[in-house]
Amino acid sequence: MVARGVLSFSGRPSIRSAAVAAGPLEKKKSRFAHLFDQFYDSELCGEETNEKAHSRMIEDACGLVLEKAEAMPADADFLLCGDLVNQMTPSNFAAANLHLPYIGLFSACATSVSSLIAAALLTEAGASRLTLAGSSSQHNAIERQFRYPIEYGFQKGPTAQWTVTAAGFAAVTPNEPGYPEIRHATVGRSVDYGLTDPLNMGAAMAPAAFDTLNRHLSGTGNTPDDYDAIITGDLGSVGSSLFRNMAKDEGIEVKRSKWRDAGEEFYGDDPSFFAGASGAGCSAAVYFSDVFKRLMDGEYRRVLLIATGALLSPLSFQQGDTIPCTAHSVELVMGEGGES
Amino acid sequence: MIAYLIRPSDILDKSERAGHGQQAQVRLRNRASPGEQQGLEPGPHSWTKNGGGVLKKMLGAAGIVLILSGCGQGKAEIRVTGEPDADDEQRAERVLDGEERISSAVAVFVKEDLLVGVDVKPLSRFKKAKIEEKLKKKMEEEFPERTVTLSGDQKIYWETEKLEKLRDDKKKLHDQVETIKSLSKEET
Amino acid sequence: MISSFILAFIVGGLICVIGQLLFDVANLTPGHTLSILVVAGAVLDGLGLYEPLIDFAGAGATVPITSFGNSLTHGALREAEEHGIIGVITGMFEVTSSGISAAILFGFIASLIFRSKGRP
Amino acid sequence: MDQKTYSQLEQKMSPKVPLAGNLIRAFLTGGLICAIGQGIMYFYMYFFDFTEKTAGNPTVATLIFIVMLLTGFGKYKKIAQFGGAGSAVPVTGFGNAMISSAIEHRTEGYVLGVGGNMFKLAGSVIVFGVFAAFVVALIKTILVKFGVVGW
Repeated sequence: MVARGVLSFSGRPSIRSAAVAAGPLEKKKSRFAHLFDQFYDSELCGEETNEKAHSRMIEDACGLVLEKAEAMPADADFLLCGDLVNQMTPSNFAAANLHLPYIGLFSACATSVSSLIAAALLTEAGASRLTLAGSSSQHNAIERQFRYPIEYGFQKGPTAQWTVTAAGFAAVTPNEPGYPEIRHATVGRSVDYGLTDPLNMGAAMAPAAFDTLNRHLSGTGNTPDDYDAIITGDLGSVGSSLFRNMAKDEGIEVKRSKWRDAGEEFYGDDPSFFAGASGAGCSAAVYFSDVFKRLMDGEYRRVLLIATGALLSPLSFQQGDTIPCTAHSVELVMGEGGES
Repeated sequence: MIAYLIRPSDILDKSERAGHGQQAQVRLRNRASPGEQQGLEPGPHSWTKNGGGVLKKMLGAAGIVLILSGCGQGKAEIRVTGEPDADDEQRAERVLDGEERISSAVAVFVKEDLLVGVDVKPLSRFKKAKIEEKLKKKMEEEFPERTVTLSGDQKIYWETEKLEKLRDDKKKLHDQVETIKSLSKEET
Repeated sequence: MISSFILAFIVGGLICVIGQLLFDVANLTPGHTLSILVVAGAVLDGLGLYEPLIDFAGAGATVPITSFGNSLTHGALREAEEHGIIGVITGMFEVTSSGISAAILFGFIASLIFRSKGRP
Repeated sequence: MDQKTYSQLEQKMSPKVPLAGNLIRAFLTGGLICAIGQGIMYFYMYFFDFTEKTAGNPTVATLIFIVMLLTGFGKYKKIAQFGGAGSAVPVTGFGNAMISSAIEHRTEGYVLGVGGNMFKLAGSVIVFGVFAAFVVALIKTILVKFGVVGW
């Protein structure tokens, strides 16, 4: 271990397959819709409640990932996932149906990466032959928990973000040539810059993203030029530009084309989504469709994924607390011939 | 029907102006010869029954009256109906004429009751309660033998206007006055 | 007639502009904003200003939430006028607001027939 | 970058709320709702025995009925995104708060869900309305008692 919280995986666990299930609006509006594997006709996914729909989406995404990895549910050793609903009941119920050893992880919207890190650790330790890792969010379930009832009329400002309905999962296995490998990871710190506006999450999360980027680069000794892309999770347009500015200010120069943000890109430039997408399903959906495919196609050789999460609850916000944020990063390298 | 809803101070379209102008004309006639009043048809709404022909004839006259009276400007339009005694009408007009903040008023004399619906000018309505109070006091001083009910409420005004049609039907008139009185009590 | 609509529009619109200022400039949540406006309505009635405003603007003053504070205060004051201090308390409970009853009734009916859609 | 510098940067870079536009939209939306209310009021006054004072109650109830339909069909939140306070401040916003909560918590049952959550958003308005009315009436009653003001 070079630096605190920066991990190197000498066993190079692989991401054997990845899948995304998404809601009806994502089918219509997302730029990445053509890469997703499954859609639902309604937000309720044929279930009675939003939370059940949320759970259903997780199960379906897990099924798809296993199918793509040519495996049965019984072949999986662990399920590591999380969502944003109270006590993560959607993930818990999905885990109950999948009958897999399960650890629920809460890193808010950074769970897509924190679950990958945990999966890589289990694999590295030799405890797992196949682990399902991922995260998900369902717009209605999250909105009603964190903000207002769905039908409540509330004017959102230009910094607001739109919680996506999507579940993204990946199957992590011991090293298999020809699949993206997990080389390094940085476990994020909880960073609190004293921001309090829950409708400007991007700005609150940007310092955490920067902290993790900085630590990852110094911990691994890499420079931004070593990556084909540095992809943040759901900073949105506001948070991303703050993040880039912060990095520039601290002397980390990256070409604009290498900076990507899943939240900013998710719905294209549609202004009805304000500053972009957010939610635990946002980064997972993009990482486990677009990024995975580009790695498989050889378009990317090495990428750094930095998923950010705002660790607030409606209670903490109402009690006037600030919004602590975290960011976890994982460095994926496309198989054969990587030297570092 | 529309005629009930009109006040001179409003911005009116052409057909509505006809109605208003006609009302104004009736008033002028009434004033010119108050003694003949009983013989007059209760004017304001009769044209609606007589059909379009009368309406067209009226339009020209109404237009002139309208221009002369300068829609909404000047003194209040005051009508008196019911069963007024000989000089009741002039006395009521005198009291109500002194108030510039009302655009029109209808005073109804029935038995010992005096029912007055006033239409306060839009921009003076903030002081409506005070105007009502002041006018009511004046009316009570002028007609100490009568029970005065005075209101600036639009509904009461519309209803008192309707009473003009009922001057021949005594029973209905009396009933209606009682209804309006109870309406105005509800208000407070 | 038409002037009543115009006055309702202007006065109602202006009260909403105050609300928007509380949203955007004072950075308050809808809950805080509406509570402040209700309290403002109650205070204005205590000063005897809200009833004239209703006379002036009609629905422009009765439709905004401020009128809710006004009608509550009005009920309490009316009772107080008759029964003194005790009236303030009894008046509070005698006041009925059609806004609340209607919202409860239609809210319940809505829960029977509608599901939340949740799409932009 | 320390907190202070960052918050300055954040202030500088975060897009500002379009205040002028929001105010105009709030004015138009709120004004329109009130004008519609005025129309409904005239309807009740003209066709029924309601005076200016008493027509307020059925007008408010009618507006809330309309809001129930708009909320149920998912239209009110679009009006709100456009109108901001223009749709929140009129009694329609109050109705929307209660109705949307009722619909939203339908899944938790009628007693715990609908009944228990209906006032989640609108409750504060009722609480502060009643309390403010109490305080104001009390103060005024005392002032009248001491002859400072009249009713």
